[in-house]
Amino acid sequence: MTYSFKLDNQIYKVNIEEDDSGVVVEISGEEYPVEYTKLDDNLYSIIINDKSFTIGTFKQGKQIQVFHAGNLYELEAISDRELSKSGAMGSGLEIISPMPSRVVKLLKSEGDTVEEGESVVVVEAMKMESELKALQAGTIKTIKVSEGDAVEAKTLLVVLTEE
Amino acid sequence: MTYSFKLDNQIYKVNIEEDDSGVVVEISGEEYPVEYTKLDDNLYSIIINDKSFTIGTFKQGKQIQVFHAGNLYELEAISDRELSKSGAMGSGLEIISPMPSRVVKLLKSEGDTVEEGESVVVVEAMKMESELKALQAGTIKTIKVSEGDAVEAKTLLVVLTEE
Amino acid sequence: MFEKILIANRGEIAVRIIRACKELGAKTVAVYSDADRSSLHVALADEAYHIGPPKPAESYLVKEKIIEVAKKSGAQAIHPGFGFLSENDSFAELCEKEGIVFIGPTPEAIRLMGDKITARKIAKEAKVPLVPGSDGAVTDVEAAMVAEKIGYPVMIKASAGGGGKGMRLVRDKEEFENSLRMAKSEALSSFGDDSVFVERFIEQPRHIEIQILADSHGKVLHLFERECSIQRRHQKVVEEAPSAYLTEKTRKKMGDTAVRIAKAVNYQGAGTVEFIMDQKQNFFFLEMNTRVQVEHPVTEMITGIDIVKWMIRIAEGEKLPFKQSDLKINGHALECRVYAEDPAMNFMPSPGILHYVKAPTGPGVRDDSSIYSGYEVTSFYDPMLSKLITWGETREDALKKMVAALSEYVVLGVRTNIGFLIRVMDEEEFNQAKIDTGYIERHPELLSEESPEIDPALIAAAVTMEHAVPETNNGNGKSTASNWKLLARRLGVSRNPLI
Amino acid sequence: MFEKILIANRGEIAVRIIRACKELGAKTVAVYSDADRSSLHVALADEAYHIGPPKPAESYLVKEKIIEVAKKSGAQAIHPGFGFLSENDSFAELCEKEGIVFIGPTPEAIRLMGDKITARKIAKEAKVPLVPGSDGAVTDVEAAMVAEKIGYPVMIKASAGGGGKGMRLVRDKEEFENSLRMAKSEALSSFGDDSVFVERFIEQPRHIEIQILADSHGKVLHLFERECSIQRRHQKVVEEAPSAYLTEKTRKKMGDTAVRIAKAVNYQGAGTVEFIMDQKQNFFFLEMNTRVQVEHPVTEMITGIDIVKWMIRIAEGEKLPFKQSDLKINGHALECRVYAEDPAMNFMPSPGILHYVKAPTGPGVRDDSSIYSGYEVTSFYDPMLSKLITWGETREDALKKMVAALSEYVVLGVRTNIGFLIRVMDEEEFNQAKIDTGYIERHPELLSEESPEIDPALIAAAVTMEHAVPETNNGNGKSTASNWKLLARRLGVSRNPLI
Repeated sequence: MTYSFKLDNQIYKVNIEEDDSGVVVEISGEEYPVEYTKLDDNLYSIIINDKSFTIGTFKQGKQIQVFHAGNLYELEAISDRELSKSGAMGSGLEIISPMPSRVVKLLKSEGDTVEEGESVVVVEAMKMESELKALQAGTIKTIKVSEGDAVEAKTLLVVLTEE
Repeated sequence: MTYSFKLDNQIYKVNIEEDDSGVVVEISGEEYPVEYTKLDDNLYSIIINDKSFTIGTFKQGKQIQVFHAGNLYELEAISDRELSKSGAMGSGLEIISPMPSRVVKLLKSEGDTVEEGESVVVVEAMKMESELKALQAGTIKTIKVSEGDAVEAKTLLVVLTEE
Repeated sequence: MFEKILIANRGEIAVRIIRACKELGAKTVAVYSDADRSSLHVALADEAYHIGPPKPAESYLVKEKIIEVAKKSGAQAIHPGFGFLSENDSFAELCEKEGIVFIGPTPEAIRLMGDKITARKIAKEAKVPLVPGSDGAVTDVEAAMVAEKIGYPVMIKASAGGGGKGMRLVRDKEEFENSLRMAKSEALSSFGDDSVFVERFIEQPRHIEIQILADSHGKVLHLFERECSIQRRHQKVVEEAPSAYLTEKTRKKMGDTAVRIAKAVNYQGAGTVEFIMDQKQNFFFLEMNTRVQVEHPVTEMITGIDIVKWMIRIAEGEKLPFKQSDLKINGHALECRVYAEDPAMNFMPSPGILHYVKAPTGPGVRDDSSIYSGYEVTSFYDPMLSKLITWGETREDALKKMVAALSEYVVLGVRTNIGFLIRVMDEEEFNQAKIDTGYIERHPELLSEESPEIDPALIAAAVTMEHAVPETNNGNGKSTASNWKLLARRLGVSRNPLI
Repeated sequence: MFEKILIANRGEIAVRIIRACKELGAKTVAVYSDADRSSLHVALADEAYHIGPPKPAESYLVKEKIIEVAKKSGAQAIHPGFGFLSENDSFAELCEKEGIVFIGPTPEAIRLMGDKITARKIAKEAKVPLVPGSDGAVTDVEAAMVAEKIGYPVMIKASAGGGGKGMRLVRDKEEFENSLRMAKSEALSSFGDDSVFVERFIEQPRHIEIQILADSHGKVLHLFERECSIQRRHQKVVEEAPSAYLTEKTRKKMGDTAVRIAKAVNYQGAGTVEFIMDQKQNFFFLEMNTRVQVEHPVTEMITGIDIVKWMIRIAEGEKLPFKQSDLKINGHALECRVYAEDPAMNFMPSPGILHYVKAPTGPGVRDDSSIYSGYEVTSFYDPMLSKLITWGETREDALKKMVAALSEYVVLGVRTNIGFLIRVMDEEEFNQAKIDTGYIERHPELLSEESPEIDPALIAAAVTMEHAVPETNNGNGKSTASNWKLLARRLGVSRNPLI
């Protein structure tokens, strides 16, 4: 099953599959062998590549809170329908600025091909830099901004075409 | 609402009523003003007559576990139907030995009237004495045992008639 | 011996006091507002009485209600905790009048130390050092002379001032006249009063305080110092004992000074003398808190003295059985205040329901809290969730234990400063105890996680989705076989990770 | 410094060791059986490896599997905890051979102390007192002479014996010949061997043990005694430090004796020398445990020494930085072992799922456990749920704190001994420290609550029924308006007690 989550205004696709040999999770092209058990209603023990994590989670509707090592992550589960609605959150072929920010660096040029999960643009907001990634593989069709540009939330930055 | 609970093979009737002035619980003729709140799924803070109790409970089907001050109480909720089925557990008008035991003392004689919750027979089992109480008010019709008798579980000890 | 004690407070300090009372064999009486029926202090006390609406002014601060409950329940004494009525001399007086013991100093001592000007005066008389300055408003000429005498840098402050208005930092002589003129003009336009005073400016000050314990028979002891230099918005966040900075000589001098000022007001009970300290170990009196303090646990951990129990025993008239030379510092203790707040948003409070809480445990870990899964943090009271305290043979041991303990904490439902605290504990300057009250401002990089480990979080989110009960099951035919398999696993065999 | 340590254990001691490793900056590797995937030690470690089925013989006791995981994970050292491989000299040897540090004494020391006869021999050579007796099988005439020499009462025991067979207590001279004949005849019929030995009978013995800490540079220290006289089925239930019974003189003598025996086997690491003590403070060597012990926390609480961390540091070659005279007893500590067992049913284990757990917290309370709400206590391992430890300035303080802490514990799902422990803490003889290994047998009244407070329990049960979701809702029209009102309250407004 594939889930899409919005976290800090970025969208992440997480694929979780289970077969006889166990569970494998794929995030942005990276595969993790995962083994998990529920300790109580809100606490999971997750072993990823022999590394042990104890992670608290709380789900209320589409909102999921995850607590790990002192940090709270507030995620929103995005349905495929919402994801494919172009514009609002950007389809897989559009890279949209998640919040008012400044374009720090363009990592790709028009015509470049990108892998799913590859970083395309670096933006800065609230003194923090974030990398915006391609949600699916493709070729850069248009780059609508330049380095140094200040952009509003939900501005279309880059358009890709499918390969 | 009235609930009947079996605890250590004795049956207790607990009546809980709520009106604008609060909650009142009645057990064996004694009334308690009660004020309660749930702290989490298994923990109640109960204030009875300004006394504060923190009590853990767990319910699975008819079984209710209650934990208070180091002691675990294992109760069974008895439905009215089961309660009125004569024989097995004793109707309100029969007093039955809950387990193999010895009759230590008869507190009433035939012809005496008893209140609901009043002790009628003292039995001893596993080195512990228990008082068997009348489940409803009435008059003692027959006493079927004498002090010192050893009785099996579920032996009919005393029969009452309704007033 | 008191048989019954009323705790006129809420939250973790009420819980702390209730536990101390139980250990002394006294019954406990809790009071609670509408917002606190589900608070832990109510659950833990032997008796509990409702005293009104959530607003403190209508419940916890209403002296008459507290006294009424004390009388109704038959409590012989009242422990006020901190905040609320703890430094209210008229409440202490009312208790006395009603024949109920107020567990704390005399109304007189509270009054004297509660007024800043009186307190400064008493300190001066007791030869306790104050920040050098003009001791009140001065003329321009006097101001110049004072500045010359105390040495630069100096602060010029508006007498009527506040909020930084009419305040000027002067680093050298040449700037003085000009700065004085600007400060006065600003003071005049802001407050309609151009009078100013001059004070030495303490660079990179440390906040160091001395814990006092005094019985009613004239014995006054100090329980060494606490350093509370890590502050945000002038509120302490991390405290420790002992201070890693003090020399043994300064420690002794500060202790003696604190005892002197406590004796000057015939102090009894627990109290704290707060000092500001410069980078040369010069210290200056700030104020005396005439109550138990939030950070008292670190002192308890290094001395083995239960401060709250001794407050009660002192109120019972008991003599302190130990003398100053019996008291020793044993190891090192740290306290982190865990708040429902967002460090990345200027420490904005984050009230809400704590959907889940898992507190750390283990040797040397003490968690003074009153939260639990399901507890609601309201905006009526301070958003402190817990005081996490660790003890170690050395500062480094206590510090590593704190990192491990903070990392074990799990809180869902509200934002907390736990991640921030972990980053402070890992930060180099803090590790070297190079700290002062400007520490947090100097380290904005600690306010948010630079490179959060998001992949485990995303995996946990995906796992949670797999286990979630389908939100609706309205017969639209969308439930897949996979959904049902997942639901079955969740309900029945979730404990076996292999299927 | 070890960068990574494997913990070859499970349950609370694995959790305890993991925390110590974290505080020393070492990464931790957990191993787990099928039954332990959901155990806390797996969740808390940095890495976790599955090692087989629930049975210890197929997982935790398989030396090769442990070594394999150590190599795979790159762990440089193994901490064995207690039980399992902790006193297995061939495992310690295997570690050595494989170039992995075994955190404990040398294989040689484990071997010498592991064999009872060798251990007695070593003790004797080191002039450590043994229970006076015949030192092996004797003829009838020798038996009589030994009995005469050591004084009555004496015990005659079958050399091949066990389980009380062929055992006779002889209180005076006149009974000796007859008892000897009966013991021999019973021994012959039970074991086919009528050889017997004679030993002094210790009346009302106390179990007192000395904690040893020795580095690899020849320094051997003792951390004073623990008293563990409260036992059921020869297993400790309540432990304390110091013993309220020892004089300072005996304390010193026992400490010196324990150091002597440890030195005799070139001991290093943490170990415990166990003694039996009579009512005149005479003590006799029982055995030496060459590992960390369940009850080590009480010693940590009164000395401030973290025994587990020091075991690791010693294995790293670090020297003990303190000397015997630096060590002081500070206050008093108690430990209660909380078991899933039914004291009223002869302490029968009570495995099952812990539907709910709420552990006590607060100053001076330490809960070394590995349980949580939802954890399953299986019958594969020891049913210990937690070690609850309290510290106080005096024994009375620690004791009252223990009562308060035990009273705060909530465990649903299995029977526990918590109520029993509270009754022990409240019992007069225990309060006066008039204890010995027969204490529990002497106090059958403590096994069950005499007059349980059932009304609050019944009220709680009724409240629970009121809040319960209707079990079935199959449209039979029986749901009443009242049911729905109750359900609505449960779902929506259960936090408001007034409606």
